[in-house]
Amino acid sequence: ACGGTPQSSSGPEGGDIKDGGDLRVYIGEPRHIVASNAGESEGSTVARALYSGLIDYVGDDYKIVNVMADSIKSTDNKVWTIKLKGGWAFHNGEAVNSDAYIRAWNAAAYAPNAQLGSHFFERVDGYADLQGKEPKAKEMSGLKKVDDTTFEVTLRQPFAGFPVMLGYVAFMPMAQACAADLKACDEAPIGNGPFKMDGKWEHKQQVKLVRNNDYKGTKAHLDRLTFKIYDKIETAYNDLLAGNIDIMPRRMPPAKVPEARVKFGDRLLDKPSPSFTAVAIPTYLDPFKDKRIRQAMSMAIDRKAIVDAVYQGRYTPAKSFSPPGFPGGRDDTCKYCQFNPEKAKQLLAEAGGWPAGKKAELWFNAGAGHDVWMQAVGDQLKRNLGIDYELKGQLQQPEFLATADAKKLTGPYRSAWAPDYPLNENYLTPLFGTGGSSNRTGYSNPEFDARIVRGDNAKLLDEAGKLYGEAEDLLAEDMPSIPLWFDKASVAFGETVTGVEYNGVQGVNFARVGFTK
Amino acid sequence: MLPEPDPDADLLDVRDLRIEFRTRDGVSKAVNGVSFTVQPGQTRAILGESGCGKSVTAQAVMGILDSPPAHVTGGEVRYRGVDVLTLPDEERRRIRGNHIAMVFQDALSALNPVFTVGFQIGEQFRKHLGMSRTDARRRAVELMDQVRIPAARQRVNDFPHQFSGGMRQRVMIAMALALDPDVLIADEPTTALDVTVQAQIMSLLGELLRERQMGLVLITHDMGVVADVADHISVMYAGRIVEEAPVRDIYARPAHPYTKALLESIPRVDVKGQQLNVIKGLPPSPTRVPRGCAFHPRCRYARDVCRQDPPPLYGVDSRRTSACHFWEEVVSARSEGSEPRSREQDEGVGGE
Amino acid sequence: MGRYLARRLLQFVPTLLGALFILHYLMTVGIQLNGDPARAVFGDRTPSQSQLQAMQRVFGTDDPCFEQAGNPCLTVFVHRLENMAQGDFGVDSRERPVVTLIAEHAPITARLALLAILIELLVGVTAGVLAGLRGGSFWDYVVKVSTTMLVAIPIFVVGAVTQLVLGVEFGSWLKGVGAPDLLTGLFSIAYRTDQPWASLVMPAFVLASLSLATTARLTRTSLMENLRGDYVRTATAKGLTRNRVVGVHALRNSLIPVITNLGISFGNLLAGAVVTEGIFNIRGIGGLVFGAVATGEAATVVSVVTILVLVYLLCNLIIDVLYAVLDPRIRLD
Amino acid sequence: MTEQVESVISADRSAQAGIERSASLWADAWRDLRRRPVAIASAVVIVLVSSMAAFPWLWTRTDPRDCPIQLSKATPSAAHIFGTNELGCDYYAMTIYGARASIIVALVSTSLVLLVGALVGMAAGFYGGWVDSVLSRLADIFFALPFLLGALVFLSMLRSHSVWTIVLAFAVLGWPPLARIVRASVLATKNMDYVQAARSLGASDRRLLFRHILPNAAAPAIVVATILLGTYVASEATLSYLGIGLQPPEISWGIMIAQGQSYVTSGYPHLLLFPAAFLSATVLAFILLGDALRDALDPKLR
Amino acid sequence: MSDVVLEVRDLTKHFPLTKGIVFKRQVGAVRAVDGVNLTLRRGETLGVVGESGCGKSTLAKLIIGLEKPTSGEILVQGQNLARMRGSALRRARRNIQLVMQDPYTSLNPRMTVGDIVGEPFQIHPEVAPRSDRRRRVGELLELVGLSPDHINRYPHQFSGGQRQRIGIARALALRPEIIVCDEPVSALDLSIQAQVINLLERLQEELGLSYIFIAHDLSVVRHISDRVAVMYLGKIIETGVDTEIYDHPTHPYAQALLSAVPVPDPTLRGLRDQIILEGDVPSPANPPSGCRFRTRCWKAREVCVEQEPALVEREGSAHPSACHFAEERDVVHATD
Ligand SMILES: Nc1ncnc2c1ncn2[C@@H]1O[C@H](COP(=O)(O)OP(=O)(O)OP(=O)(O)O)[C@@H](O)[C@H]1O
Ligand SMILES: Nc1ncnc2c1ncn2[C@@H]1O[C@H](COP(=O)(O)OP(=O)(O)OP(=O)(O)O)[C@@H](O)[C@H]1O
Ligand SMILES: [Mg+2]
Ligand SMILES: [Mg+2]
Repeated sequence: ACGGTPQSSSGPEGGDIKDGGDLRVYIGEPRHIVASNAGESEGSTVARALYSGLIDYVGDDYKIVNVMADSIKSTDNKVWTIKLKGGWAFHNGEAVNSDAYIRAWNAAAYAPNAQLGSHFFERVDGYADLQGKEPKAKEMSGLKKVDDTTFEVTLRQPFAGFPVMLGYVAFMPMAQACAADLKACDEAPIGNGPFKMDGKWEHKQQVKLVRNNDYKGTKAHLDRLTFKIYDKIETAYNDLLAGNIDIMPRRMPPAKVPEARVKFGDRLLDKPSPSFTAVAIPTYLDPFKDKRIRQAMSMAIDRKAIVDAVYQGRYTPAKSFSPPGFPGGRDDTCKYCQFNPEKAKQLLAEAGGWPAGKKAELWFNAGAGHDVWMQAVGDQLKRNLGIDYELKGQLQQPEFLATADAKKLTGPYRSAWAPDYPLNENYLTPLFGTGGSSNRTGYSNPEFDARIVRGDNAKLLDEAGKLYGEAEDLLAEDMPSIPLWFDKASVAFGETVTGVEYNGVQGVNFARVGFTK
Repeated sequence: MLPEPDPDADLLDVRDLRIEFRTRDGVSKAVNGVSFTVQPGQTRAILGESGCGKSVTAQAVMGILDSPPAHVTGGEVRYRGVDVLTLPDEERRRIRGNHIAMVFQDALSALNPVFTVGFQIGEQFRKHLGMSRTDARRRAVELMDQVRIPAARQRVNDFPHQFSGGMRQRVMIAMALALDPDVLIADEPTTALDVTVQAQIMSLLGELLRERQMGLVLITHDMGVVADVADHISVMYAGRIVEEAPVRDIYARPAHPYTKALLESIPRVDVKGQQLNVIKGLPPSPTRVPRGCAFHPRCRYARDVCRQDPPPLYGVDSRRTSACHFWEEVVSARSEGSEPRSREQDEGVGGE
Repeated sequence: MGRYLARRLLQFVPTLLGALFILHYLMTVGIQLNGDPARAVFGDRTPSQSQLQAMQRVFGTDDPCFEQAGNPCLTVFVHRLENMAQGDFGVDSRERPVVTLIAEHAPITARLALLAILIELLVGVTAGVLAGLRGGSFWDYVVKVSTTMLVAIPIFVVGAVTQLVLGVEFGSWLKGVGAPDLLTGLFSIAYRTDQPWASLVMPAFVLASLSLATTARLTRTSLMENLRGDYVRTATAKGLTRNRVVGVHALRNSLIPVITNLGISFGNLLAGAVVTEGIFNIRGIGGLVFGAVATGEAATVVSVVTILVLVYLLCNLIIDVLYAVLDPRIRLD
Repeated sequence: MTEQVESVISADRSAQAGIERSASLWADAWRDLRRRPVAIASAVVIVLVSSMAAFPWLWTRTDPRDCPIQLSKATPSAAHIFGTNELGCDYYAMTIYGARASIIVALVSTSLVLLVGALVGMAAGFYGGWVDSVLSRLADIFFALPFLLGALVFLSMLRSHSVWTIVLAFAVLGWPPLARIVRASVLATKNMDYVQAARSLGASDRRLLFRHILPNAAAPAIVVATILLGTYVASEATLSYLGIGLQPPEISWGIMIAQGQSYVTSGYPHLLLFPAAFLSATVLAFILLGDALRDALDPKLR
Repeated sequence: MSDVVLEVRDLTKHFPLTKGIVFKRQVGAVRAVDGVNLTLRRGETLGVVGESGCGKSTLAKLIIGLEKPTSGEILVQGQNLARMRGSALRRARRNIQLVMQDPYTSLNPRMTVGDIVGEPFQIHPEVAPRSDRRRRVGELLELVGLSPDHINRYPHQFSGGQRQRIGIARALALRPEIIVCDEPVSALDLSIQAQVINLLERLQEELGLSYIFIAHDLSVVRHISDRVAVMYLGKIIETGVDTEIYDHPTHPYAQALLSAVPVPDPTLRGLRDQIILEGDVPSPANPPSGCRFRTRCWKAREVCVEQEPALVEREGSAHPSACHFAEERDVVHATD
């Protein structure tokens, strides 16, 4: 296939990479590694090495590059025709054809399979029929095979961003042998990627992969790729120090970063990650109904100071609702994200001040370490606006989410979002669209919704991104949520490792990693 | 094994033994000059009340005092002429069990509860003589037969708690006799037993002694037992031997007021109606032994000199001694009913 | 003996049922109060009704009783008991049979616990003997203070520090000088499958540190007591060497309370395993339960802890029997 | 006869010394404790720490929750003698204020455990029969749940984790060992002659239990309780570490240790050292005091 | 017979031996006390002797109500103690008190002497007003020959004899008529033993007490008792006034027991008729049929296996003796 010029490779150029070797990679125990179910970070790290999808996102700007797709086209953003490259095969020899994709997507969407990737297919026509305890259908009406290498996808509504979604693991193809027994397949997925399973997933110990020598794309340098599973990231870090693993491909223990900077030097990559943290505001509640209050609160928070103190300065203070560098994302949307205590006080005064004696209740889910930065946020409000606060961090995740779903949180709450595909729209519609799947702030602005629809119908992807950005401008004024920062991923690796490329959606591309000669 | 034993010397000769306990609360002088000798085939009884230092003396002779807190501060313990106190630990250990053996008062606690009696008896054969396990066991059965434990062969693998008190004491005796020692020290071997069993044990001991010509040091506070078996008697009070004599002399004409008072305070099974004479007060605590004669606060013969000078051992006749300034007065007094019965109650200070 | 065993085994039944019910009840109330763990799988994204239902089926929280706070969900409990009686211990949220999970996780924890108990005995008893031979001496104080410090310092700190110093620093150095595998295994940071025993030694030490204090103190006091015992004096009077007197006669008796205490410390070990296994990346029961508690997988928690309870009861039974073997005065009827 | 007078006088003298002494076991134990340097040192530590717990403002005027974030992770200096934590809160003030949670967890859990354990143990040991069977089985159930795992499950059930819920969890899970110990000592004590003597005088069960059996069965319980107390303080920290115990903005040594330990190698060892030192000193003090108390309560050792 | 203060009729105490897993079945019983009859008159001392384990302590506990009898009656001034409960029992208890064998374990080590001796007043507050108690305790201590100044001391600060006095003071506190002494001097030294015996005798004279005096030391019993009962395996096998038992024993066991007592007189060595018994006392859980002593008795014949001898006066015994072949034999004195 192809592949753009890697923008973030480190170490010596391709010529210095030796073929062979066993790369030992840190991950946490995945929930699942079969692509349709590999929803979270650990699972998708493994799945991405096992599978090749229609497209890849390459580089820090997430450029879309075809992998298995020959073309993805639509005239109306509603009916999409996908042509595949021929000759690809699964690790078990089955051909990867239109059926393999249709099979995969139906299986993922089918509710009784309880696959984490299911919701990606919500936009496909007929998805609803596969839901419920006893679904009406097993196949989505929107998927139509044209020939062995061509199939058609019909969406319920036009969506310009659809091709962008296709690089996500949920859209990977599925072999027949896998569909026959999804559970068994989860133990040893049959992929079509540069690496294939070597034996079964050894739970909580490792997942062993070997190079797929029959791979049609760029073959991997490594002979073997071993994901070593750790319970505690600190242990993995110690093992990295001791040379027992070769790379930590995504995260580091936060407290160790300063130390790691010194120890690893340029073998520690600090890469922007699209994960986004904000304090969302229940706009349906007094006194938060007044947007000036929301604006004042936002301006009272010194994001940089918090990031410096809590995250050793690594995260990027947010000045927008979707990350810069992300397709459609910008750097300067949010004028109220400036730290300006004077202006904040003024805005608060204009809004009639903070109700006397009332404490701002700050909500977050328990046991996940959010207390520290939440407290810092509260401290800022107290210092700069005189708003006393109370931390409400008792709810465990399930109930916190349920309470939020039910709009019963009584104050600003932690909101974190990681995009499913690289398009700014993914930060907007679900969180702020009227009836958005994760809209808990109660924010509803018809103009916002209209601007989103305009974007959905755009002819070109870039144009769509711009149109979505216009919707984002409304958020920057209304401030239903206070953006705080975008995460950074940290990739650290050993002295002999080279060819490490990372981007926030795809992670490290292991096919390109190798050892120095 | 022993450095040049002297065949003509006494079998066991303890001279002026002194022992003190150094504890946090001060120094307690438990034994203040004890001397006695034992000849083969002879029984030496050491009589005295609780706490007077009998067991400590016996343990010092055996060399099994816990040190600290106990320290032997003076004296000699000569076994066949060799002063064992000055021997190195290793040689001292070889004497134990082999030449001098000991029977303890409370057989239940003196036997290790978690090992079979066969193991405990046979242990010495294995450790001292290097016998095999089976040989040791065979010898243990023989010994148990000798001390008349019925069905010894079946019971050799039983544990101490499965035996009755009298049998346990026989096991103790078997253990002590295992290596055929020359001296046997029996520290109150029958105090914990019923009289019928006591009679069994004492007659058994007597037989064994005669057979083997051992020297026996019998420690007891029972004047009755002593009258039955001892040849010589040493009476102890507050860490000292206060009187020493052949058995008949002591009972007939005690030469120390303490011995005399003791004899008068024993109720007798064969006589009814005699008055029990009380020794007023309490034995002194070894941390605060009175100056002069230790017995003087309780003594009816006490004079000024008793409070000043500790009495030396006066020779009463060629075979007996007494540590009393006024022994002549004591000997000449009639033993019974000569003094008015003391109605005096004890007002003394309690123990520590 | 047979009767005794039968009686003890019968006593297991109410204990097990009780423990089972308490666990079930706690988990049920937890779900009722803290929300359905199935919801958490979807994170910030609100799942559709049918997605949630599908997940609830996996978690076994699809009974309506889980929505009524305080309802003990007895039918669910009875159902679980029936299944258990038939050897079906349910599945975890990934639909893997709990039995398989246990089979995967238990052996390593068993090895870890065994090593820890051995270390506890070896180190604890040695320390206790050192202290007990000379009460009030320098060693006595060293043992007392050091074992108490181990009680006072949380196990995760002990674990982290051990890992850092012995694993990262010393272990790397060993590797640098090309030490043999066994040695690097002994000082490895994380559990290594190729060194299934050696790489557990360090974690076992950390694990044992929890109960070391008790073992050492128990040994010390009972040895001091026994050394004063008459039978020790008898043994000395028999002319045995000091080593034999202490090592055979006094020590054996002193170990009796120590052995009894092992039964109690076994529970400690399992609990400490949660932390130790995490730090040393050991795929064991502790981590399994912890993970299951965190994600609210009732079936896993109830089954695994039930098995732990059973193992614990069996261990105590074995210890009781051992106790009777060590101390013939105890009769088991 | 003079010597007799003398001995009577000396008896009187020591008797007078006796009169001055008060008659209660506890008063005597108190007098004895005052003579042990280790006990005094331990007591001083405990009093100091308790005063921190009760009146933290006596120790510091700084509000531990007033955190200028710019001062994040300052190392110890004149202005902040223990440095600051990651949010810039004064670490000394936090250490002082953190005593409260740890002390409450330690003391209240241990007291509850002692109370429940003693009551159950006494009932089981004294009454025997079915009472014993039921209580012993009940103790078995809670005993068999591994302590920390049990606490995990228990706490994961509760909505909020305050000091009190942790105390509750520890108490619920912690009483069985004490009940066993107390039961065993009661069984040993109940047939002692002096209990029989009191019974023959017509003493009620309550009197037998509380006047005769309990004081004599208390010693092993006290020793175990002090060790438990140390375990609880450490367990509170472990729970925080596992993310299921106390959580900020609550301040406790446990939280501070759990959070501070990750910074040890990052150049901020003070974040671990100060709370760990305070915690260890406190636990050590309790254990040593427990030992001393046991000895003091035993008149024979005086 | 108004001067009978205590009468024991057919008293038995069987400790059940049980077996079973869930339901306990009784498979046997330790017949600790098996049909004992006693009477005690005012001001009299009844000695009970016997070997270890023959049931002496159990008898004592039964009499003062510490154990419930399996059957039989204990009449204290006509009232059956065995059937009383509640406050009636408490009141009856004031009349009959116990002095225990071991002065080292019978005093609570954590109570002061004042508390120990004062405890009866706390349990029976009606006996002495609160204000009066301290004085009464002082008087009691003086009565038993201890200094009232020692009121704040702990038991371990006293010698064995002094402790025994404390135990006696406690027993005297409620002014009982009967005191059961369970081996009160066995643990004491000779010189101290004499002090305690003298004290007991003095108190009897002064207060008109009646004693049941249990001991295994036959010489002490002889010294203090007016009448003596000899026990073997839960039964009384011979009883009579002291001279009858000591100078004219008729039961072989009583003879063996007496012959075994050492006499502190070396001139008698070898002159006394010593009987060395073979074997041990049989288990009270499984006593021999017929006469219980027959397994160790040199006179045993067929009839002893089949028929249990009654405790009656019979040919060869002028006082009650439970031997088919009762016959006098002097084992105490020298036989020349
Ligand atoms: N370990 C010790 N520490 C301090 N003092 C001791 C120790 N052992 C014995 N003593 C003291 O030594 C003295 C003599 O004790 P010993 O045991 O020899 O008495 P005894 O004559 O054998 O008495 P009994 O008849 O009671 O056995 C006692 O006063 C005792 O207090
Ligand atoms: N609570 C009990 N349960 C079972 N058996 C008992 C109990 N108390 C006593 N016995 C048994 O009853 C018998 C008589 O015991 P008791 O204590 O009355 O003997 P004793 O004559 O006082 O002996 P000693 O002289 O040793 O004190 C013994 O065999 C004893 O084992
Ligand atoms: Mg002695
Ligand atoms: Mg008795």
